[in-house]
Formats: sequence, structure tokens, C-alpha cells
Amino acid sequence: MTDAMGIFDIMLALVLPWLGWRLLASPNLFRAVVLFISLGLLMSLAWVRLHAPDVALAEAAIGAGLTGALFLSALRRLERLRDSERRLDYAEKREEEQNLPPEKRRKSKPVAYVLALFLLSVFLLLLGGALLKTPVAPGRLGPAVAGQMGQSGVQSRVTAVLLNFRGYDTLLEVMVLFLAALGVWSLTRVRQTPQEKVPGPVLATLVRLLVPLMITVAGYLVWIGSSRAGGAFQGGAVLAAAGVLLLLANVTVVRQIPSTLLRWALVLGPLLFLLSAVACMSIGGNLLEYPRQSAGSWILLIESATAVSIGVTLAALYAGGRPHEPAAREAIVDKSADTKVKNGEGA
Amino acid sequence: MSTIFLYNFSGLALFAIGLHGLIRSSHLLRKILAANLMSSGIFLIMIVGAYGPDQALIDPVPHAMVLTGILVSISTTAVALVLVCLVQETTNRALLLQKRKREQRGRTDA
Amino acid sequence: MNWLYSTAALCLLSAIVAGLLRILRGPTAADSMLAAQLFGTCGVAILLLLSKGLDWLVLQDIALVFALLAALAAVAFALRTWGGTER
Amino acid sequence: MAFLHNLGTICILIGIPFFVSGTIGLLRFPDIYTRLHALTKADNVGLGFVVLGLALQAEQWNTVARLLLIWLLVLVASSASCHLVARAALRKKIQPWSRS
Repeated sequence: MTDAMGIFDIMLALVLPWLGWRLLASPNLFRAVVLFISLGLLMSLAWVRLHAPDVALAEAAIGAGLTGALFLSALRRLERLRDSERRLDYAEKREEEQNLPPEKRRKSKPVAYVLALFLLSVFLLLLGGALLKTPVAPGRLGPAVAGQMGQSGVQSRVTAVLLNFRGYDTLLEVMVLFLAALGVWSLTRVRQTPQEKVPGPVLATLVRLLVPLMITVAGYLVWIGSSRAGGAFQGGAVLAAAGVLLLLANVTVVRQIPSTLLRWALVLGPLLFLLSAVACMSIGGNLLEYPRQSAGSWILLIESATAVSIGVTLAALYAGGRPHEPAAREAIVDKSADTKVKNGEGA
Repeated sequence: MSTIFLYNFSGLALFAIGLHGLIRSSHLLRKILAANLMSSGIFLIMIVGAYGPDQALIDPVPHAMVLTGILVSISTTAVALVLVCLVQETTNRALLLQKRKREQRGRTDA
Repeated sequence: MNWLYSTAALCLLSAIVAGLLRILRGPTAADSMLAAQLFGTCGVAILLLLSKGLDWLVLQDIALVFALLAALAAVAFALRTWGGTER
Repeated sequence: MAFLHNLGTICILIGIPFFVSGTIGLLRFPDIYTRLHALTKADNVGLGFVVLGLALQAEQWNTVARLLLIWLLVLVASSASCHLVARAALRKKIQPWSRS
């Protein structure tokens, strides 16, 4: 009976904005983050309903899993920083005040707010109008893609678009990820956590069970990506989840990975992608125009390398800084002393 | 008119709520959440545009674009979170505030 | 699609929506986290039911990824947000 | 075959109420430890029955294997994370509820 699915759709479509609203209106930052995790989960269901299994897979791994861990750890870091200072100053009071129910809130510039609201609604009306005016022609590029599938070397249409027809987009996207990791690494170092307690038996077992399975599933997703939903992004995201779990459990092996190896793993995907793009040109085609017969193998090779790099990149982004090297320790001590002096002067 | 097109509405609403939150909220973490909401809304609208009643009629190009979009949005989120931590480390608060106001307050406090 | 699967999926979605109230109400952070954990399981069940109902095997892969990553957020919460060194 | 199919239907119909009651428990129970109890019923038994029902209706053996794998994964994940959350709550000195 499709009626039930119709109700399902209506419910989901209404819950998503409501959740977004409650998320931003929530006075508690932690609660907002948990609501955001739930939003990722529901979005994944929405992708399924919209027949986008590839996107649903990525959202399941990233929206419902990785982003949550990312925000929760950042929240902890922010709170720890604030607690170490123990000062709740004017600006934060204002922030808290803003979170009070409207009748208790100090009225600040209602004119500006009304004006902003008005402009926002005008903008949205225009946007909605444009959306309604957009001609609906289902499968605009669908037939074009379907017609060229024979040349792509894979059976999955999304993978064909990602790695063959519009390969340069994906190449640039991999570079963006690489740049993000580069940015984070040049901004900070990983906080040297004092060796916390040994992970309890439960956590240790969880890690021992889940990490190998995650790596296996990541490989499976990359492999299956050529014929149906899956591919480098989803595989990389699951791989990153394994890395995050290892980082969370504070396993010693992770700290002992030499940073040169990490750097090479970060570069592997972008480098191989770039090299094969150039190689295609030297063979005689255009940029990223693989030879017809072996296109499938080219794609699989690029995808595997990219998946490894994406996994390492996302895990590095989660770690939030470049890894420590023993020689650099003194420099950090100096720097933290510096900032303390500065803060002291400022206060 | 299928119920699927309801998701268009929810994408637009998510975008609007995100935009409102981005302007209105002062805590930087909440601003990041709001920006993420906006991107989710855009993704929804794009995927609804690609929808077809039949598997063969579905346009795979927006799917591929949204897929890359999700990865780009998580990486920018991660960078932004690191920046927020740095902001709080140096100014003791995770907020954007006009500099002059802060200095004035400092003087009156003293 | 068979009525059984769609109705069951609808029930599970309603359970998720009802569970959202617990996140909003709190009172402690752990309560919200538990609700999110329940959503993960409900999501897995919904995906499995839809996979059978629509005869669409890919959804089982998505359910598998869900199940694999279900613990991640809760572990991050227990170890980072609330756990670690006591102050 | 029809018998197995009907049996599977019954199993799914048994499983759904566990999810519903798990949610009701989550909403109605007084403190985090009791809510934990409600939650695990949905995780283990509810999903267990749904998976059992779907496995009885499955046409291929590898589908059955994958369903079982998913169920086991959810079991491991939920029990481990519930343990960790409960321990964190105890450490935070959240008092268990008592009737008084």
C-alpha cells in the first residue's frame, strides 16, 4: 500500500525543517549537536526516499557518524578551554540571554531585526518563486549519461559521472579535501593529551571488533561502487570512521605511526589522480580521458587510492592538528607560556 | 503532484532556517551548524530536481554533485571547528564581536 | 509495496519523531545521547524493511553502514564530552 | 514457503511493538538508568524480531547472512555504547532514581 509511504514522506518532509528550527533555537549547545546528528540520520532516510542511494550511503557514514563525533569533540575542547579560564564575561552573558525565552530577553533594536526578517522573507520568496518556475524535466541528463554508459567502464551511473564523465570535478574536490587537511595542519598541532586511563575492556573489545570490520566494509564499498551504490567517498568515510574510533580509544599504535607515512597517505590519492590525468594526456586523449578498454581498471585504481586518502584526511581533520614530533615539544611549551602572558595582559 | 515534491518545501525551509540562524546566532559553533543546515537544504532541492518516478529517468549528475558537496561541507566544517577553537583560545570566547565595544567594556570594568 | 513493510516503517518513523521529544527535554546530556542511539537502531530497521518492501538490495548496504557507525557518536560522547579526566 | 512467509510476517508484527514500547519507555521512565533499560529492549529484541522475520522471508542465503551481521553489529554497538554512557553518567554522580 503506497498510502503509508505517502504519510511517511509527509512526516519526514515536515520533521526535517522542524528539527532544524529546534536545533538552532535550542538553548543548549550539546542538545543542538545531538539534534544535528539525528538530522543527519533522517536526511539519510530522505535520500533513500528520493532514490539517491549513493548520497544516502555517504550521509549515513558522514552525517550520522563522523560529523557527530567531530562536533562532540569540538564541544569538549571549547568547554575545557572555557573552564580553564573560568570567566563568563559580557559577551557570553549576552549569548545566554539570547537563549532565554523571548519575553525575558532584553529588547535590542527591534527595527533592525524586523528589517532583517523582512529582507530575508523577500529573498526567500524570490528563491521559492524561482524554484517553482524551474522547468521540471525529469532525467534531464539521465538519458545522456545512460547513452554513454558503454564507454565508461563501470555499471553504476553515479560512479561513471564522478570518475569518468566529470572526472575533473572530482579531482578538484579531492584537492579541496587535501587543502582542508593542509589548512588544519598548518594552524595547530594535536593537543597532547596526557595518557588517559587505559581503555576499558568493553571499549577495547569494541575497537577490536569494529575496526577490522570497518576496513573490510570500506574495501567492499569501493569495490561494489563500480556496479551499484558505493565508491571512493563512501569507502573513505567508513575508513575515516575506523580512524576516529582508534583516535577516540587512544590506542598507542595510532600515536606511533610515523608522520612521514601519514603525509604520504594524505598525498597518495590526489597524487595518483593527478598523475593518471596527465598520463591520459600523454597516451593521446584529453585530461582524464581513459583508454576505452581499460577504463574500469583505471577507475578502480584511482578510487582505491582516493578512498585511502579520504579516510586519512577525514581522520586527520577529526584529530584537528598536525601530529606531534618529539623535537617540537619545547616550542609548544614556549608558545603556551606566551599566550598566557598575553591573556594576562588583556585581562 | 507527488508527495516527493514536499521535500522541495523542506529543503527551502531548511535553507531559510539556516540563513536566519547564521545571521541571528552569535555563538560561532551555532553559526557552523546553521551553515550546515543551509547546505543540507540546497542538497535536498538539488536531489528533488533530479528525481524521476523511474530508476532510469533519474538524473545522476546532481547526485554526483551532492556527493562531492557532502564531503566538501564536512571538510570545511572541520576547518571551521578548528578555527573556532583557536578563536576561543586567543580571545576566551567563541563569538564575533565588534572590537570597539570590547575595549570600551574593558575600560569601564577597570 | 506490501502494506506490512510500509506500515511498519511508518510506525518506526513515528517512534523516532516521538523520541525527538526526549532529546529536547533532556534533562541530562546522556538522555539525549541515548535517544540518538535509539534512532540509529530504528533507522536500521526502517532501511531493512524498505529494502525488503521495495526489493532494493542497496538499502541493506546503507543499513550495514548505519550499524557500523552507530556506536561512534555515543563513544565520542562518553569518552570526550563527558568522560576523560575529571575536573 | 507460504508458511515461512507468514511466520516472518508474525515476527515482524511482534518486533514493532518493542520499538514502540522502547520509545514510550524513553519518554516516560524517570531517570537515565531506567531509560537505558527501555532502550536495550528495542535494540535487541525489537530489531531481533524484525531481522528474524525478514530472514524467514528472504530468498537467498547471503541476504540472511547480511541481516544477521547487521543485527550482531547493532547488538555489539548498542551494548558497548550503553555501557559507556551509563558509566559516564555514574562518574558524573547522577543518582539512580528511587521511589521516595
